[in-house]
Amino acid sequence: MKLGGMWRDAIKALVQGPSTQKYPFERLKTPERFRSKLTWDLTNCTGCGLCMKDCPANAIEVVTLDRKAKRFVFRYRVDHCTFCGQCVESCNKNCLELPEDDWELATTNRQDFEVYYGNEADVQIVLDGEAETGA
Amino acid sequence: MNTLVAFLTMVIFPGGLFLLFVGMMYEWLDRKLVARFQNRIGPRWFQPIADNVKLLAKEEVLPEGVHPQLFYVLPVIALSGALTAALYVPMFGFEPATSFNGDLIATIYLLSLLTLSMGLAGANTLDRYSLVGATRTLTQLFSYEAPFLLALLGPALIAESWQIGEINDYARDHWFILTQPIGFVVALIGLMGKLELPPFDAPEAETEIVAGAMTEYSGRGLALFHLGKGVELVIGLSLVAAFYLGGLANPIDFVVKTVLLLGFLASVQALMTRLRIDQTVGLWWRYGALLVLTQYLVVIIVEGTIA
Amino acid sequence: MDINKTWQGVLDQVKTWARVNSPWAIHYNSGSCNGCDIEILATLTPRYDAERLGVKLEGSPRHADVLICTGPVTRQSRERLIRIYDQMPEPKFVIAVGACALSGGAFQGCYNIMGGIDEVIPVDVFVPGCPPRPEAIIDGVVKLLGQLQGGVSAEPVTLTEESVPAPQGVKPGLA
Amino acid sequence: MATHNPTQKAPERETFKIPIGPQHPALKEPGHFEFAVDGETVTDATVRLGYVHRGIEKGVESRTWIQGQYLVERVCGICSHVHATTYCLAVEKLAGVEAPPRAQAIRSLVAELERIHSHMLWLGVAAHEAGFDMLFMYSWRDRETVMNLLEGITGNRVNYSANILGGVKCDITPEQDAAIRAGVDYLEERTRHYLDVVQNDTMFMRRTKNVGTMTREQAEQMGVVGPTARASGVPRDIRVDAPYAAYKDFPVNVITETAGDLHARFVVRVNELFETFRLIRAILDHLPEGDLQTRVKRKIPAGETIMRIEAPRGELFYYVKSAGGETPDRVKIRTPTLPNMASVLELAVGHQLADMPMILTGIDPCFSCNDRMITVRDTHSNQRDVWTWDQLRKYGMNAAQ
Repeated sequence: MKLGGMWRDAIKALVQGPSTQKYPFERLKTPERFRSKLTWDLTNCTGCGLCMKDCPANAIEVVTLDRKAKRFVFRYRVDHCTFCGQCVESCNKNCLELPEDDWELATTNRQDFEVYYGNEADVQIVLDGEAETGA
Repeated sequence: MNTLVAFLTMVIFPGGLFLLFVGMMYEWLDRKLVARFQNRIGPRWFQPIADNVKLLAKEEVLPEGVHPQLFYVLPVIALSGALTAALYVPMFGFEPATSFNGDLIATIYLLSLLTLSMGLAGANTLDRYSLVGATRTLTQLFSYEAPFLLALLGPALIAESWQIGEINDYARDHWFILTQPIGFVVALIGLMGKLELPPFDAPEAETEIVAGAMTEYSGRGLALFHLGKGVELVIGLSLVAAFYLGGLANPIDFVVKTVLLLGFLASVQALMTRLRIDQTVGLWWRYGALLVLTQYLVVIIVEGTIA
Repeated sequence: MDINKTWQGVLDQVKTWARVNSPWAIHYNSGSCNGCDIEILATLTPRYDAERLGVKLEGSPRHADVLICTGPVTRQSRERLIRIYDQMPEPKFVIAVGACALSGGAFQGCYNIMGGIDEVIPVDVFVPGCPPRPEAIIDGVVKLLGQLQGGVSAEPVTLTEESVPAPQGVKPGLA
Repeated sequence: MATHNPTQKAPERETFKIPIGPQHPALKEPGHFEFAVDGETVTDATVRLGYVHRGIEKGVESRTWIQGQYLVERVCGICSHVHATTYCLAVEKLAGVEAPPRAQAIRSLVAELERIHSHMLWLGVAAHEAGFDMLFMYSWRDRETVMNLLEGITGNRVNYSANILGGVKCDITPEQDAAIRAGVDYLEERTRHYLDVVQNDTMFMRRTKNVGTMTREQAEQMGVVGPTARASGVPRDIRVDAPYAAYKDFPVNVITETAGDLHARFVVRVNELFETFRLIRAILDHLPEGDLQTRVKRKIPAGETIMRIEAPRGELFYYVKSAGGETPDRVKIRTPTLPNMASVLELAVGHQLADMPMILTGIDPCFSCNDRMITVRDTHSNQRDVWTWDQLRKYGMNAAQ
């Protein structure tokens, strides 16, 4: 039985200084395996859509414009993504990657969350198509 | 001219703005120290100022079912009570702004005004957390008040005066902490109870009753209560320092002694677990009051034999 | 006139400064899995210590400026969420934390889910992640504060009748 | 303040009820409790759950087997890994495959790391409820060590998704091995200190000793599980009773206490940490070599199975039924908080209001685990339904069919 059982910690903390990371002012590196915003590499994609099928949160959509010419557009919704990594596991061609250092995704505008990957021209086609169906 | 001086004492120094500022600084120091004990960086120096300015600029919601006049006036009474009390205390090591024989009693009761207002404010609302908070606040008031008063009367008895200024002068060459150590401890603990600092924060225990009597207050009212507490912290610290730590002769004296006391308070806050309200009451009545009374007896007897 | 204007400007600046430096938060879990909640709590602990930015977690909605919401909105907690939002004094801001709070995340399509927080109350900052790291939550708070720096929109947001089911037979006061 | 004999019901008069939740600083999750108080003494307690009911069991039925894993992982964020593990083990059992030994060992390893994180989290939260913020801050600071390890191994701090049907995603590299050992060494030293604080700090003892005492008989009767039961002297641990994953190769010692009060629950959980440290070292010392995954087909053969796992809070139970398709036919989850919750209401009566958050936290509640069921309550008489053991059995059998 003793009073104030943690006094040693208190004194130690006073002497050694705080153990706080000064985050917004200093940024530490994240571990190598950390999962953040998904990226897509068109080169090997066959448009199989397994990633889309296995995604538990409806975050991925592969729009096939022309399967033979490999014209795919990859639509990714950050706000839906749960960063579970199943799509990376499912992809047989290693097209998908969850890099470790892109986690500062907070935003005041929801529109920022819709990300398109693919050839610029193809993305434009998909976007235009959206506009048409939207109107 | 006299009115101008009186006005200045009330509004600028040591009454109004200056005291508010010092109160906020002491609050910051307290929070910072606790944070450092907990191995954190803690708030920046202007944190209480920003908090209070923000609260003052915020909307004040009038909850349903309260007495509106009481709701608005209680925070003002609380703060003004605390500010008035400052006039009788040797603030910052200077002579008290005004004094009369018996101002010690007046000061102590002016200080209680804050707690009373908080109790009333809690009882004024329909919210159940506030009601429990109010009950606990008042229960605690009745338990710490007597030991705290007794502890402050010890030095007064020896100094043979009821005037804070005189006791302060007397204390300068008599360190009462050596002759009345129990009184010193009880006075400090009583001060913690008065300010509802942990571990005596059962009346506003966050995990049980949200914010106690303050739950329904927002904006200005909350800011005034906060400010009042800061002011009380300074007054309480300077009272204890003046009575027990060899008096307050000059500003340096004041800063050194009160900050030392504050450091002690902060460490107690950090190291202790919150007491239940029944444990608090038990502690003060069973040990606090009795020990001080015993010391009282000893002091009177010793005084009598010497005289 | 001119003096009045300057005075008003200074006052506004002071207000904004105070607001930016003292965001008191209240946290409500409207159906999340706890992941985000423990990460929010972790931002208060020594390693992240949000108090150095002035963030303080308050228990009462009356004291808070920022409502930090986690989780998809379930049918039961929807009414509470609206009530807490209504109890907060102006100006108030909302941060939605986690994939579920943004869109329903993994729970999309479950029968008891109403969708993200912004389908019920207006949201100022969205923090994606499942759950976001404490740093990412701090990043969200910092982005909110950055937005505040530019000045607060003057008009208070009022919820319309249809979005708020009138609480019936509930006594005034908290919870 | 009037004292009140809890066994004697108050005569006809309006009781003063203190609500706790759904938004309340003591609860990080929404749950609604109502405590009828007389002065500061609690005379009756009721609970209303369901604020976090999201319909997960139904949701899993409309998802594929793969997607289902990520949904059940989010039943609870604190013990996400055990949920996913139970689900994977059950599905693997149905599919007739078994994950390779290395995968099983890594599953157990992550589960034990998660246990550390969960217990330290609980230690901090419980201390915070008692108003002991110092212990809260320090235990959470040290918890970051294990969070770092988990982030490094699996790639996320909370919902790790380390599992995949048929194995695990992540391997343990030699560097990680060293990091885990170093982290565990540090934590062991700190845990010893916390044990000392929990057992010896006078002020803290005043809040925990003889509060919320549950006798062994009561514990058995209410079917309490996990550390809460072990604190009352019931040696109940699925890792020992029905070993799963790699626990056959790495036996566990059951830690029990006999006092049954809050203090005993603190001591049991902190002592369990030492056992966990030992296990982690043992697993790292004898980590089997081999593959990480085996293939599981997208269609699972028809059948049904159950799976039990010792979550940080107690026994976690899964019932999985397949009709042979790409989606589950039925998944039933029973989480440890559910049986434990009943004990709170039982223990609350007669205690001080100030002890309520402590007693509530004592069982380490997890509402999001809990809230996949809807409590049936008669709103007219506002009375809790009381079911006899036989009725409950019959109901359970009917429901399972």
